[in-house]
Parts: sequence; C-alpha cells; structure tokens
Amino acid sequence: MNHWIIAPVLLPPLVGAVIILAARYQVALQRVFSVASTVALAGIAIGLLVQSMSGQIGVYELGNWPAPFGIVLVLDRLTATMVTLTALLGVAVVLYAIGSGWDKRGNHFHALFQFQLMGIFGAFLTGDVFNLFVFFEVLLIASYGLMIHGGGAVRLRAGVQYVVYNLLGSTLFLFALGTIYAVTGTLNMADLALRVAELPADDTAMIRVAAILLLLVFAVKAALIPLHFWLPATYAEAPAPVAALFAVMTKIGAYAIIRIYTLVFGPEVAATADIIGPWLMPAALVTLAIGMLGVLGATHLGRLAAFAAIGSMGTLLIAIAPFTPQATTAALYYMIHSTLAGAALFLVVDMVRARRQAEDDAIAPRAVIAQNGLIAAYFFAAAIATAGMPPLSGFLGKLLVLDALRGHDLVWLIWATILVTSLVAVVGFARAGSMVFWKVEPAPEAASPAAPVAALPFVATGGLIAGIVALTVFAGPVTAFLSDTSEQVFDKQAYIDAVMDTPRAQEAEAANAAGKPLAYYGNTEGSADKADAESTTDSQQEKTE
Amino acid sequence: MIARIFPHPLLTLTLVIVWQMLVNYVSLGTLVFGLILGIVIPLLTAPYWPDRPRLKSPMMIVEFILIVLWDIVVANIVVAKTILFTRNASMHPTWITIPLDLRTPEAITVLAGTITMTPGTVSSDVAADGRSLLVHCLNAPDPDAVVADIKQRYERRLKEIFE
Amino acid sequence: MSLILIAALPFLGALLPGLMIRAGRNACAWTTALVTLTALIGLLVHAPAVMRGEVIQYRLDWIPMLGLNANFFLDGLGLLFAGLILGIGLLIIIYARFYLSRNDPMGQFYTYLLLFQGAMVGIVLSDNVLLLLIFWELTSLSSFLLIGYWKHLPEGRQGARMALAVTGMGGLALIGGMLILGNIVGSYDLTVILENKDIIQASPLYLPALILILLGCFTKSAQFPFHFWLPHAMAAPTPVSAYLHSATMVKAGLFLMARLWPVLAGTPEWFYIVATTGLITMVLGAVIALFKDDLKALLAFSTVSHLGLITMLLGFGTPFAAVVAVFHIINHATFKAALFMSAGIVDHEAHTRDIKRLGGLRHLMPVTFTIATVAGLSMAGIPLFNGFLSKEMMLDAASNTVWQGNPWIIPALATLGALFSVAYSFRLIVHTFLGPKRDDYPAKPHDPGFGMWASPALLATLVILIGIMPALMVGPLVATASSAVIGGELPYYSLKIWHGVNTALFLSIAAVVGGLILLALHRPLDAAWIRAPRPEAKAIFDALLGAITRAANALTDGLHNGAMTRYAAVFTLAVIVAGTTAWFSGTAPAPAREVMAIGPVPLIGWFLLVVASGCMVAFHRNRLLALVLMGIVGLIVSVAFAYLSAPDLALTQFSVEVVSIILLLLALNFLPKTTPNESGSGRRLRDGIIAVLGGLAVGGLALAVLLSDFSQESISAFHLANSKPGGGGTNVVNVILVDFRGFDTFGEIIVLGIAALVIFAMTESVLNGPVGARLKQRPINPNEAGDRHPLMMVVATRVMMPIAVMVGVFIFLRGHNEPGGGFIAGLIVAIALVMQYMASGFEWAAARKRYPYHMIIALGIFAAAFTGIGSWFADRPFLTSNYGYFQIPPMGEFELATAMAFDVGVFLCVVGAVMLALESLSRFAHRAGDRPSPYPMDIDPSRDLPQEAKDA
Amino acid sequence: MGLDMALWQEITVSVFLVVAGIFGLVGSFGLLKLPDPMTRLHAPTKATTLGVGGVLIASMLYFIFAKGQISFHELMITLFLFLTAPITAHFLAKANLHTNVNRADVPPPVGDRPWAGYESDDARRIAEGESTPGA
Amino acid sequence: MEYLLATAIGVMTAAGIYLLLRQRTFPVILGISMLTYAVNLFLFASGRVAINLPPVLLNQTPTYTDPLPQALVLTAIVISFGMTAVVVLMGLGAFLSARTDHIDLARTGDQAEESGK
Amino acid sequence: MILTYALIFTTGCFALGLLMNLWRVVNAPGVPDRILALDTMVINFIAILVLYGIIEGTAVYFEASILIAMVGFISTVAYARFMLRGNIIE
Ligand code: NA
Ligand code: NA
Repeated sequence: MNHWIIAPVLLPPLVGAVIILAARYQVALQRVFSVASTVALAGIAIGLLVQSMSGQIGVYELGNWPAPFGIVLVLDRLTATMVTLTALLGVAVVLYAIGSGWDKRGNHFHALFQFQLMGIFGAFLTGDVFNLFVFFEVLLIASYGLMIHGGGAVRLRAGVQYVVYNLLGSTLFLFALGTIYAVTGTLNMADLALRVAELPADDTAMIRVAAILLLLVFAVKAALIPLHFWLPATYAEAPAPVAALFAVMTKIGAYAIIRIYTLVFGPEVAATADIIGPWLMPAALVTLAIGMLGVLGATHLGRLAAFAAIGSMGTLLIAIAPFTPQATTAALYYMIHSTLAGAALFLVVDMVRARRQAEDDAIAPRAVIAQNGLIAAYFFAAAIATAGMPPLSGFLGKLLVLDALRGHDLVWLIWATILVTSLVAVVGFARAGSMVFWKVEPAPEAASPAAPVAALPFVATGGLIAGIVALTVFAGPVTAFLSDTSEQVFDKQAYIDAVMDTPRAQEAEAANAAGKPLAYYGNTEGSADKADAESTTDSQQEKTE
Repeated sequence: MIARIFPHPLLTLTLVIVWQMLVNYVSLGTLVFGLILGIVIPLLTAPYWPDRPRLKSPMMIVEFILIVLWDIVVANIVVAKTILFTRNASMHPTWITIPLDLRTPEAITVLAGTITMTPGTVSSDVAADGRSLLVHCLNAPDPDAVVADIKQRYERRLKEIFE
Repeated sequence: MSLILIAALPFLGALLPGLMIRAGRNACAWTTALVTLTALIGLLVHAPAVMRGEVIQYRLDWIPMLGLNANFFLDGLGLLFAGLILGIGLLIIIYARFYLSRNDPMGQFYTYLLLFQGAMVGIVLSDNVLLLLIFWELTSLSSFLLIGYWKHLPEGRQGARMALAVTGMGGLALIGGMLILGNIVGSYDLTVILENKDIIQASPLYLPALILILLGCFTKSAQFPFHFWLPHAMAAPTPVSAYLHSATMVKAGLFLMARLWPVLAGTPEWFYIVATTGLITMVLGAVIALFKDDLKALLAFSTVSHLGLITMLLGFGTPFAAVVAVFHIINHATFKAALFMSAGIVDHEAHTRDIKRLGGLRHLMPVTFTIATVAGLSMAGIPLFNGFLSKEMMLDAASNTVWQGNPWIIPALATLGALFSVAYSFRLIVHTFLGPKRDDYPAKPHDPGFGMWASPALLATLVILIGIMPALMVGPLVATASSAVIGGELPYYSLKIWHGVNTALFLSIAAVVGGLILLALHRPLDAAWIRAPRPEAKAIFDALLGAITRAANALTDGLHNGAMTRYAAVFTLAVIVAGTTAWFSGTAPAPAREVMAIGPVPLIGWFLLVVASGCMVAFHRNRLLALVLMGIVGLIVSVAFAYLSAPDLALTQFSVEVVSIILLLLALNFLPKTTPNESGSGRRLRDGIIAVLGGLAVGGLALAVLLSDFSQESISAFHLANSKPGGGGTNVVNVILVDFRGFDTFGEIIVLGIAALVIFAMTESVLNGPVGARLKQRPINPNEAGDRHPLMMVVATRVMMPIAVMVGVFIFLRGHNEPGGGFIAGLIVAIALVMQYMASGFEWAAARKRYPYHMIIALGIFAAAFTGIGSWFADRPFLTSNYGYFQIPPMGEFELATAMAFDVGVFLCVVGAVMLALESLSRFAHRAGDRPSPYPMDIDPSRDLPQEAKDA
Repeated sequence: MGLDMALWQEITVSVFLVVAGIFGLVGSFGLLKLPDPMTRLHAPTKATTLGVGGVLIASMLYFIFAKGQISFHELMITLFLFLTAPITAHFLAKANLHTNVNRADVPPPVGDRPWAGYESDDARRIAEGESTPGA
Repeated sequence: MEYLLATAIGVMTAAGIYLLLRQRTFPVILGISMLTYAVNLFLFASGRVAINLPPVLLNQTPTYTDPLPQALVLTAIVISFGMTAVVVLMGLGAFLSARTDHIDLARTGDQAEESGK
Repeated sequence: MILTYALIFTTGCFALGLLMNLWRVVNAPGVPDRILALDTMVINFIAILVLYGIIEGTAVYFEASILIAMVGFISTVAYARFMLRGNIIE
C-alpha cells in the first residue's frame, strides 16, 4: 500500500508536536526539526509530482472506508503541482524566517509553520468537501498565529480583522456545506459530481445557492473583490516570511475554484451552468484593476506588495473564469509564477524594512540601506516578475492568459484591462523602486540600525527568484505538463472513476447488494461481517450479536 | 502504604458509588472497574487535596441527612406560603450572625450548604477569621430563634461527625 | 555564429563587468568591448550570405503551446540594425571608458549597457513577434536603469520613470497589436506573418492592430505626441544618450515599422497615420531644437525631428521612400552619434553644455571642433556629407506625395523642417565653436585624450566617406536592407552626390538659405520663443501622473481604510445578493416533507430563543448582560439539540458554552464593560436592514432545506448500517467521528491544539512587552471584594473534581456506544480542572500541575497520529480501525477498539488545549508583587487550631 | 410512553410531578415577586429542591414502574444539584453583599475581623501576617 | 417544528449580523458566536430533524435521525470554539496594546486612552 | 392518562418558570439578579430535560441532565466571581 500521499499531511503535525513537546524552549533545535521536515516535505512533494506525471490518479481511502462514505485523499497532477509549489515555497520561507531571525520574535513559529503546511497540503489533497473545510480551518488558525507572530498593536488589530473576516468565511463555508448535503446527501467531491449531474431539472434552486455560496467562500480565500478586504492590512502587517507563505494561501482559493467548478459544478452541468460565469469574470477584472491601482497608489512597501498580490489574483481568476483547458493551463502557469513572485516581493520588502530605522517601509527617501545594490536588484527582479514585464515568467504568464482568452466574449475588455493594469503596475513599481533605492538620503552614521549580515535571507529570496527564472527558461516543458494537468482536470469522468471505483468501493457495493455490512479490516472476502473477520485471531474473542 | 494507595479512602468510596450510579447497574466487573478508578483518580487529584478530613461519627450522618431532608420539605412549604401569600411589605427579611464552634472547613461547608438548601435561609459569608457565619433569612420575625435552631439542629451534629 | 548566440552573448556578457570591475576599470571596459566585438564578428560572418539575399535562421522551441519560440532570422534589415547596434555599441563602450568618472560605478554601467545591447539585438533578430515583444520591453527596462544611472540626480530618476511609463505604455499596446496580428494570421512567427499581407489587410482587426502597433512604435521612437520623454532621458550619461537615444533604441520603433512594412503599409490608414505623424514630428522637433540652449537637448530634439523624417518616409508607403528611410537611418546613426559624443566631450571638458556659455572652442578643442563640424554639416544636409544625400532623396520623395489631394503641403512642410534643421545645425557649430574665445568657461576646455575622441572621429570619417562615395560604402547594405523592408523588387534609385537640377535641389537650397537667415535672426526669435506661451510636456506629464497616482491612492486607501464594519457589511450584502439571485434563477419543487407538529414546550423554547436573541441585540452595549443572554441562547441551543435527537451535540454544545463563557469573562475583565453608542440612527437602520435581510435569507434557506428531501439517499445510511459491524460502536455519531471520518477529527484536534499554541504565544508576546509591564503595575481595584478563594468553593471542589473526572472517564468509555466520547470527556475534565483553578487560584493550582499542557497537546496528537499509523503495519490506510472483545475475569467482557486509542488522543488534545488557553488568559491578571498563596483557601479556621491551643 | 402501569403507580408519579411543578413554578415566581435581591435569592432553592427533586423522584419511580429498571442517574443529578446549589447561592449572596446591600445593615461577626467579603486583600495579609507568622 | 427551527435560525442569524456590524471587538465576537449557533443549527438541519430518534443503535427503533450532520456539527462546534478562543484573546491583546477596542483601524480618536475598568 | 396530564402540567409549570426567568434576566435591577435568574433557568432546563425523558420513555437524555447539573454552576460562579473580583481565576 502506498502511503506517500498522506505523508505531506502527517509529517508536519508530528514534527510540530515534537517541537512543542521536546523543543519548546530551544530555538536551535526547533530550526533543525523545521528545516529537516520542510526539506523532507519538498522531497516527498517532488516524488508525488513525479508519481502524478503518469496520469494515474492516486486515491487514498482513509480508515479503509471507500468514497463516498469515508474521506479520501486524491493525488492528480493538479494536487501534486500545488503540493510541490507549497513545499518548495515552504523551504524558502523557513530559511528566510531563520536567517532574518523572524522565528525568534515570538513563540512557536516553527510549530505553527508546520501546522500551516499541514493545513495547506490537506486542503490540496482532500477529495471531500467537509474535510476541505477542516483543513481550511487548520491552515487558517495556524495563519492567525503566524500573522500576529511578533506581536505589536497594529499587527494585533489587523490580526483581529483578519480573523473576524475569515470567521465569516468559515461560517459561510458551513452554510454552503449544509446546503450541499441537504440537496445531495453526500460530501465526497466525486460523488457530488455524480449526484449534482443527476439532479432533476425542476430542482435547481438550492444547488445553485450552494454553488454560489461555495464560490464566495473560495473567493474570500482568493481575495476576489468584493471579498478581498481582509488582504491588504493582513499582508502588509504580517511578518514577512508569513506574508510570503500567504502567497500560496490565496492560491488555495483559486485551486478550490478550479477543482469544484470543473468537477462538481462544471460548465456542462445544467443545474448550475450559468451561475459562476456572470460573476467571476467581471469581479476578477475589477480585482486586477484595484490591485494594480493599489500598487500605483501605495505609500508603503508592505501595502504595495499586498495590492500586487490582489492584482495577481485578479489575473489568475481572469484565466480561471472561462473554465476552458487552455485558459486553465495559463492560469496554472500564472499561479506558480505569482506565488513565487509574490513571496519574493514580500521577502525583499522585509529586507528593506530590516535595514531601515524602526522597520519603516514608507515609499519615501530614507538613509541608504546596507546592501542597497543587491536588494535593489532583487526588488527589480521581483517587481518585473510581479508587474508582468519581460523577460520573466510574469510576462509569459500574462501572454498565456491573453492568448488563451482570444475567443472570449469580453476579449477586448479583458485584454485592455490586463494591459493597462500592467502599465499601471510598471509605473507604480518604478516609482516605488526609484524612490526607495535611488532617492536616498545621506546616512546619518550613528543612527542607522546595524545591518543584518546573515546570508540566508539572500539565499532564500534568491532561491525564489531563481525559481522564477527556471519557470521562465523551462516554460516549454512546464506548460506542456500543465496542459496535461488541465486536461486531466477537465476529464471529470476519470476523476470520478478513480475515486468511486476502487477495489474497496466495489466491495462496498457488493456488500450493499447482498444486504450485508461491509467487511472490515482483515477480511477481503466481501460482505462478511465482523465475526468472520475475527475468527482467525485467537487472542480476541468474538462477540456474537 | 495504605495511605499512599488510598490518599482519601472516603473519596474512593464515594467514587465507587458514583461509578455504580453512572453505569446504572451493579456487577463484579463494574465494581472492580469502579474501584480501579476510585483508586486512580484520587491518586491523580491528590495534589489538590493536601489534607484529609476525618469522620468521627459516621452513624450520625444518616440522622443528619434525614433531618435535613425533612427540614427541606417543611421549609419549602413555609417559604412557598411566604412567597405566594405574604405581602412584600409585611415580610421580615433579616441578617443573622451565627457564631461557629466548628473549625474544619469541611464541617463549615456542610453547615453552610445545609442552611442554604433549606429554603428560607441562605448562608452568605464567612467571617475573615472563620468564626462566624452570615446568614440571610427570608422571613424571620425572631432571629435569635433561628440561630439557636441552626446551632442545635445542625451544628451540634456536624461537630460530632467531623470534629 | 549561431543567431541565438549573437543575441545571447550580450546577456551572458552582462555578468562579466560586475566581476571584472574588481580587476580594474580598464579590464572591465575591455571585457565589455570584447563581448560586443565577438558578437559583431559573429554577425559579420553572416554578412556575405545575407548580402547575397540569403536569410539565416535559427529555431528553438520554447513554449510551443503559446507559439512563443526562440526563433531568429537575419536578413538585410536585421543585418543593418544589428550591425549598427553592435558597431556603435562598441564605439560607445570605448568612449564611455573615458567618459565615466572614478565615482561612477562602471561595472553597473556596462552591465546595463550589455543588457540593453542584447535586448536590441534580440529585437532585430527575432523571428517571433512574442519573442520580439520580450526584447522590446527589455529595452524599456534596461534603458530605465541606464537613464536613472546617476541616481542622485532627480532629473535622472524622473526621466527614467517617464521614459519607462511612455515606452512601457507603447510596449503594452504593442503586445495587444501583436496578439491581434498573430490571431489574424494564426501564427506568431514573423516570417509567416510577413507572408500574409492580404489576410491581414482584409481583416476587420487590421485597424486596431495597426493602431496598437503604431502606438508601440511611436512611443519608442518619440513621435509626436509622445516625443516629450526623449529630451528628459538626456539626464542619462552622454554615452547612453548617444547610444540609446540617437543610434539604437529610438530606432527600434522605426525598425518595427520597417519590419512590418510589407504587411501593414500601403493602405490609406497607414499613410495618413504614419506619414502625418512623422511630418508633424519632423517639423516640430526641428523648431524646438533651434531654441534649445542645452547641447544635448538640442540634439535630442533634432533626433526627434529626424526620427519623424524617417517615420514620414516609411509612412509614404512607396518603395522609394522606404529605401530613403533605410539610407537615412544609416546616415543619422553616424552623424548623430558623433554629435552626441562631441557634445559629451564638450560637457566633459568645459563642464557645461549650455550653448550660451560656450563659443570659441574652436581654438581650444580643434579635434572636437572638426568632428562636430563634419557631423553637424551632415545633419544640416550640406553636400559632401551623407546627410545631404538622404535629405535630398527625402525631399524628392516628399515632393511626389499628395496629402488629401493637396500636392504641396508635404513638400512645403518637409522643406520647412529641413530649413530649421539647417538652422539648428549651424547654430550648434557656430555658437559652440566659432566666435571669440571666452574666459568664463566653468572649466578650462581642451581636447580630450585619443580614447575619447576616437569613436566620434571614426563616425565622422564614415560621414564623409558615405557622403562622397555612397554607393561604394553602403550601396549593397542599403539594397539588401531595403529589399527586406519592401519585401519585393527594389525601385529605381541611385546613391550619388549629384542628381541633377530637380525640385529637390531647389527645395534643398531654399532650406539652406532659409536656415542661415533663421540663424542670423536667432536672437530676436529666441526672445520671442521664450515669451511665447507653450505647453510644457514634462509639467503636464508629471501633473497627470501625479493626479492618477493620487487618485489611485485615494481610491485604494479609501476602499481599504481598515473599516472592518464596512468590510463586513459588504461581505454580508454580497452573500445575500449572490445567494438570493442564485435561488431565484433556479427552480424549486413543492415541499416534499410533512411538517412535524409543534408542541408547547418547543414553542416556549423558541420564544425564549427569539426573545433572548432580540434582547441581546437591544442590550448589547451592556457587555455582561449580552454575555449572559448569549449563554442563554447557547443553553437553549444545547437543549434543542437534545430534543432533536442529538444528545452528543447537546453535551458538546453545553460544555463548550461553559468554557467559552469563562474565557470571555476572563477577557472582559480587562475590556471596557460597556460598548459606547457610536452608531447614528441611520447606521443602525442600515445595519438592521442588512441583518433582517440576512436573517430572512438564511431562515428561508433553512426552511427550504427542512421541507425538501435528499435528491438521493444520503451516504449516512451506510454509516448507520456499518457502524456496529464495521466500526464496533453503536453510537453512530461517535463512530463517524473516530472512524468513518476520523480524519476530520484529526484535523479538528489539531485546530484546537493550534488555537492553544496561538493563545499561548500571543500571551507571551503581549505580556513580555510594555503591555505586560503596564498590567503588572496596574493599581488594585478598590472595588474588589475580599476572600479570593472561598472556603466553601474549595471544599466543594475537592469533592466535585474527582467526581467530575470520573464522569469524564465514564463519558469517554461509553462514547463509542452511547452519547459521549473523547471530546466531551476532555471538556468535562478541563472544566473540572478549571473549577480547581477558580477555587484555589491560578498559582496554587498551577504549582500542582503535573504535566505541562503543551506536552498533553503533543501527546494527544501523537496518540491520534500513531493510532492511525498503526494500521500501516497491517497494510491498511491511515486510521483504519480494529476492535475486539476481551475477557478479563473479574471485569467481564469488554470491548476495545483502536478508535478508542484515537479518542484518547482527542481527549488529551482537548484537555491540553482548553487548559493551555485558560491558563494563558489567566496570566494577564497577574500583578507584580502578588505572592502565590501557600494555602488552597484563604480562610481555614483549622489552621489556627494549634495556635489557639498555644494561647490557651 | 409505556403505559403498563397500575393506576396507583400513575397517581404516585403524577403527584410527585404536580408537586414538583408547583414548587418549581413558585420558585421562578418568587424571583419576580420578592422585593429585593437578597430575598429573591431564596426563591430558586425551591426550584432546586422540591422542584427538580420531585421531577427526579417521579422519573425514578416511572422507570421502576414502567420499565422495571432502577435508574441511579436521577440520584447523580440530585447529588450534583445539592453539591452545587449552595455554592452558587453563596457566591450570589456574596455578590449581593458586595453590590446591593448596605453594609450598615449587616450585623458584625463575633470576632474582631470583618466578614471575609469586606476584608480587602491587603487587610487580610496584614491580619494573617500577625496571626500566622509562617505566612 | 420545521418552521420554528427555520425561524430560530433566521433570528439568530439576524442578531449575529447586527452585532457583527458593531464597531467594537466584543459585540463583534458575540455576533460571530450567534452566527455560529445559527450555522450549526443549519448544518444540523441539513439532515432534516426528528424527535427521539437518536442515532444510537441500542434504542431498538427501526429508524434513526441522520447521524452524519451531527458529526459534522460536532466538528464545527469544536473548531469554532478554538477560533473563538483565539479571536477573544487577540481582541484582548489588541485592546491592551492599542488601548482601544475599535475594530476599525485608523479611526480618529483611537489614541484616546480608554479605561479597561 | 393522569400521568399524561401531570406531565403536561409540570412541563408547563417549568416552561412558564423559564419565561419568568428570562424576564428577570433582561429586566433586573442588578447583575446578581440576572445571574440568579440564569442559574434558575439552568435548573429549570434540567427539570424539562428529565420530564422529556419521561415523556419519551428514554434514558438517553440523562447524560445531558447530569452534565448540566454538574458543570452548569461553573458559569454562575464565574459570573459571580467576575462581579466580586473581576478576575475569575486568580
Ligand atoms: Na498572493
Ligand atoms: Na435556603
């Protein structure tokens, strides 16, 4: 039995538990555990990615209960891609957190970081909507802790808003799940796909409500206007490595939209056919516009990076909205890109903060910072990546998106928005960069804070930028893989078959047909009851009911 | 040795009885399991109970309980009458101070609890030196009689039981 | 050399200057020059073949899905431009070595320069429009870095941003145009596009594509009205101005127009847009140039003018004009680069570029004077210099062009442009070099060393050589390049000095004479010019950009101003609107389920709930009362769960309620006790309406749910059927929690554990900061009652706690079969512990704690995880459970299930998490000077007994 | 409900129920009717004792009569109520003493120290410092 | 019965939303708690409701209420308890650090000291 | 039959009691009165749950009653402590 699928969900909490048990007061030890775990996760993730490349969909039936009765984890190309992206980002983030000393500014950074990873991995891997909720909560609550890591009045107040907003999101999620269960009587995504497709034509109102509520839930995560309001203050106030990790949190919303609205409420499902489109594309366009205008208008680097994140989500959702394989390929490419670029941007911003007095991140002339040239170069790279300027992957991603939307009804509006907002972002980044790195004031020698000398932050940030470069250079193979990925995403029958047609599920069906309960544990004979299964073990006495 | 296994034998006994009541039937199995829990739980919670109360006259407990139950019924009727039929203006709510002869916290607690559970009186505070109990009476035209009654009916017996 | 290598060499080489600068400035410069030279040689190797008419190609798949491939091709046009870029680049590199001062970071300079060079070479060699776009935008980025190279100069920073904004805008328009073009043709390969003139020009998308592409070209080539950025880019070091803003980058727009000439030109749209723009730019640039006193500004506007001239020629759309355009590109590159470098030398030596402060330099800088004069005369279009030839041909082409049926307007304006061109060229020579020597130069000027004047001298030589024997020098090059532009037969033309007496000659003479007159009248004209009101492009641009930036800031900061109340209102409204729309756009069948009768008790419960909720809203400003009311709502909800056949939920809800209230009270101790009335009635009305709408929507949905049926049988039928045989338990809810959906539970206990960790970490960080210090020093509240740890409470707790623990064990053990389980048991035990904390105080109880709560949480996670992992050893998935019935003699038969071990994990996590959270919270109250109480209760008369005995 | 009960059994159970109902209601009514917080504190004792007590006895009897099974759970409930109700009342009385009661109306204790609720922490420390040297 | 339950859910939602829109953290937290009650009952109702049919197989009744939503609600209750605990403490920490419990950031008059008592 | 009426009567009494309690919670002169009313409510709910068990003839609801009886007072004590000292765990 292949247990690797569950490793990403299981390893982090165990390491987290070890950290709080054994290394509560030793930061050095925590770092060792955390880095080891994160690197191991990256390895596992790559292994899973390779495994997924065959096109086979891996299914892991937790508790040996087949779908839809138990919870299943599903590994296809999409989930493997997301898991790998997260794991690699995690390595950079944890290294940065250590190198910058952020992890020492409060308690439990590494434990919370591990739990955060667990939540993200779980959200990607699960094939069950309620389990998705649970992992959303895991990743959220860890993110609450990480967001306020280090404390401070402003951060705490922003943190309260973040939590309250997400509590609303979670409440909405439960409303959506209740509605879904009330209509379909199931929670498994594949089973949902089957049941929603078979809904009678005169009974669509409730499932439509469920579909739209669920979209709004994911829209909160994905920072889609008008449900994005949690983002600017949160990202701007969160500790940098956390903000960098959050770059992938918004993508969870995007992932969930892709997954659910291709598999369950796909474009061909009559009941919910026209429900997403009219909302998603316009909202995505506005999101992009607001995000990039925010970049232009930002007065602080933190806000600039946060609005850039919103803008990139706008672009991403524009690519998702048509729900076509080609556009989805573009979306996936852009998703990988914007995760790396967004994270790099936050880390660069933090490098500036760390070298300025009082961690000031105003876009205004200040005393020249240590290592100005190198950091400026990093900022330049992250900025052109984020703004979508050549030659980095942001440009390729944007071209892919533009190209994929050629046939869309709103093509002119979409193209114009993407291109004009690019210009806005370019101008905004140019203004910020020249103001921060060029227009410097002479350094008052005594007052400037001691420059951090650690190389690790540069390595971590550089790693992300190297990732962007690699994504650019190897855009061919990457897009080819992502093209296969989105093809698999749109082949919902394959997904359903993989999840619903396992040997265990066949046993359950046979048992059901025979009117007997499903054999459990050791027995593979089909519809035998528990007594038969246990008759072989002499240490355990059976109880006849 | 025994003290180490049974830091609070009375508690162990109580727990065994509680277990029986919880599982709602008596068998050897439940008894044994109840006993195990009755030993383990006091051991686990022993730090929170640094000193051990002693019962001097266990038989008196039954008598005490019966008296209290009877008093509760009687007092209930009296108080119901007071609530329903006495005008608020003609009620005589009073505070009374009961000087305590009891010295152990357990005994004082039981006394205070008893006073509260019999309708019409509520024990409200203890003096800072633990020598007096403040009781509020719903309708006590003769406060001294109440004091005497409480000391006679309850405190005397509790003194026998605990001290 | 492979084409991709030629394009890549400068990029790869860009890494070198940064490294070589450590070896010295010379090493740095020569390395850079060597890189360029290598690329140039690599290019020239292909020259013979290209001259023969061959097209060199290189193809490499990059993103086949997108049609973006690293395809390069080299034809005449590419050769011409690549040669210019690399050749002039080489000269500039040498020149810059001497131009840059010791304080300038040379490594950076050459890095940027090579990046730019690579981008330019990439543009002219690309055989894929998307690839071309990448290089195109790269030139914008690298020129941004070069213009802003002197970062201490505000003009440099502003100029860089302006250039980036304008050319970036054009670049994005170009992206749109190219995508449309590719869309029309079905390929992004240039060679394919170039073969599809008919399809393109017939397409309804031709005009949008044309406009977008021209926007890109015009901005890059500083055509009116986008010309204004170019003079401001002159804040860059002179080598940059010479290279980017005369010879190469600004020609990228011309290149692209030339490149796409075969498919885009020849239509009226093309003619009117391109020729008109070019004409206006030519005249306007020339006029302004005449009145510029800054040498570089003068040259910048003359560049604008010449770019306009070439644009106009391309716009004519005739093959002859295209040839002239190509020829003038070569000529302009030579004389203008030479002029820029000369201006740089003057600036470098005299420390000023202000013509009004110069004059008479002829005596001090004869070499520079010679070079500048040669180049200047060429710019003026004086015979024997190459500028004359192409100007002559331009006037010829112009005189044969009809604009809107008007045959003289174009020749007249073209002549006017040439006239001003003569004037400013002569002004440059006369006012800088001629006249008497002055004694007030900011520095003592003299000719620089050979290294610095070698490059312009070489160019000046070319100016003369081409001017005298054009056919020999550049004839083949012009021919191949032109045929690449035209994409067909070359028209008749001849490159020679004397074309006979024709209209062009008369126009040319008129221009020279007129120009000299203008120069003579310069002083009064200049005075008039200064007085004349005219729009200042930079001011307009700055104002516009500033306004947009401020508007963007106002919009985004205004929208995201941290007003959580608004965020929440928007959220709620969005949900209500979306949900309602979705409902009413679908169809709902008639209610399928029968309604249950309403008994009086549920009715009263409902009434209580509604009243309590309403009161909570009405009295929410009294926080304690609101909390009490919330407790009542929670109580009713718990009882409702019990009533509606959910005993497990009732137990859980009630226990959670108790813990929550303790938690909220602990917090409320430090919070204000009342909420001020801050909302006006309008605000309250608005919120009330939103609330009522939300209530209606949710209530309606709930009713719809309750009155409808599942569309198919619920999966829980399976759970009911398999709970006992498969999960070994009769409490199906518990079996679902620990077995069927144990993974949910696993996540859930992690959530609790994390919550506790977060609370702990936050408490630490708050209390270790200034807030903690403040709290420790806060005064004792005089309103506190005495008796912290009342005797009755302590005694009762001593009995209650063990019993409560026992109840917890009971609830835990029976959970698998009857209502109960690890969660509830954990909550009960936690509450029992809280009871102890409340009775005897935090310090006293915590001192008696045996295991840290962190550890209990961790052990809980381990217990749950390793129970799950245990099933791996039976080759089953995570969390597969097993159970069996055991017989131990006195205790009878009992069941053990692995799910119970999992439940132990749940139990531990709940206990640990709740206690860690409460313990953290209670630490806020710790005051400095508080001593831990040595006794479990404050009053204990039995303590006094021995004392009393002594007294007696 | 299982109705294989004799009439006398039914009547017995019913009597306990009715008595319980009356006392329970009187308790809650007292909460409304009685004049001041301290007197109101007396009212719920009825609800706890004869009110819920009567219901619990009725329930026990019912399960014995109707189902033939003795249920101890009612006893558990009673035990908990008897253990906890005095504590609650005690605390509420202290709260009343603290807020609603005029201190002058409260008679002094017999010793020289005040009622525990009226002795501040500092005063207590001083008093204990004198009486218990070890503290 | 169904009408009672649905209206109760609606009323609690309305109360929750109103409190959610207040300007101080404390009422907002109470509002979220009310929403939590409402959504838990809603989720519970998704299995439809029944009286005296607890999903405990000892009962020997032929039918049971739907156990699955109960398990889901239990999970939801516990999770929202954890969330509430965190937000309560964050609200407290924010109040103590910033000396205001305004939930809106950057309001005028935020700097004014407010008493915790 | 008698039992049925008795059950209805008693349930009605306690339900009525609940309404009175709620009135007292909302409309009380002081906080201790509210807490007292809340505490009484809890007790009345226990009675109603036990009565419900008799009506339905099931013992499944006893756990809820036991639990409420056991831990219900904690919140009352907490409120009172909050009144008395502000800090409920010290
Ligand atoms: Na992001
Ligand atoms: Na009493």
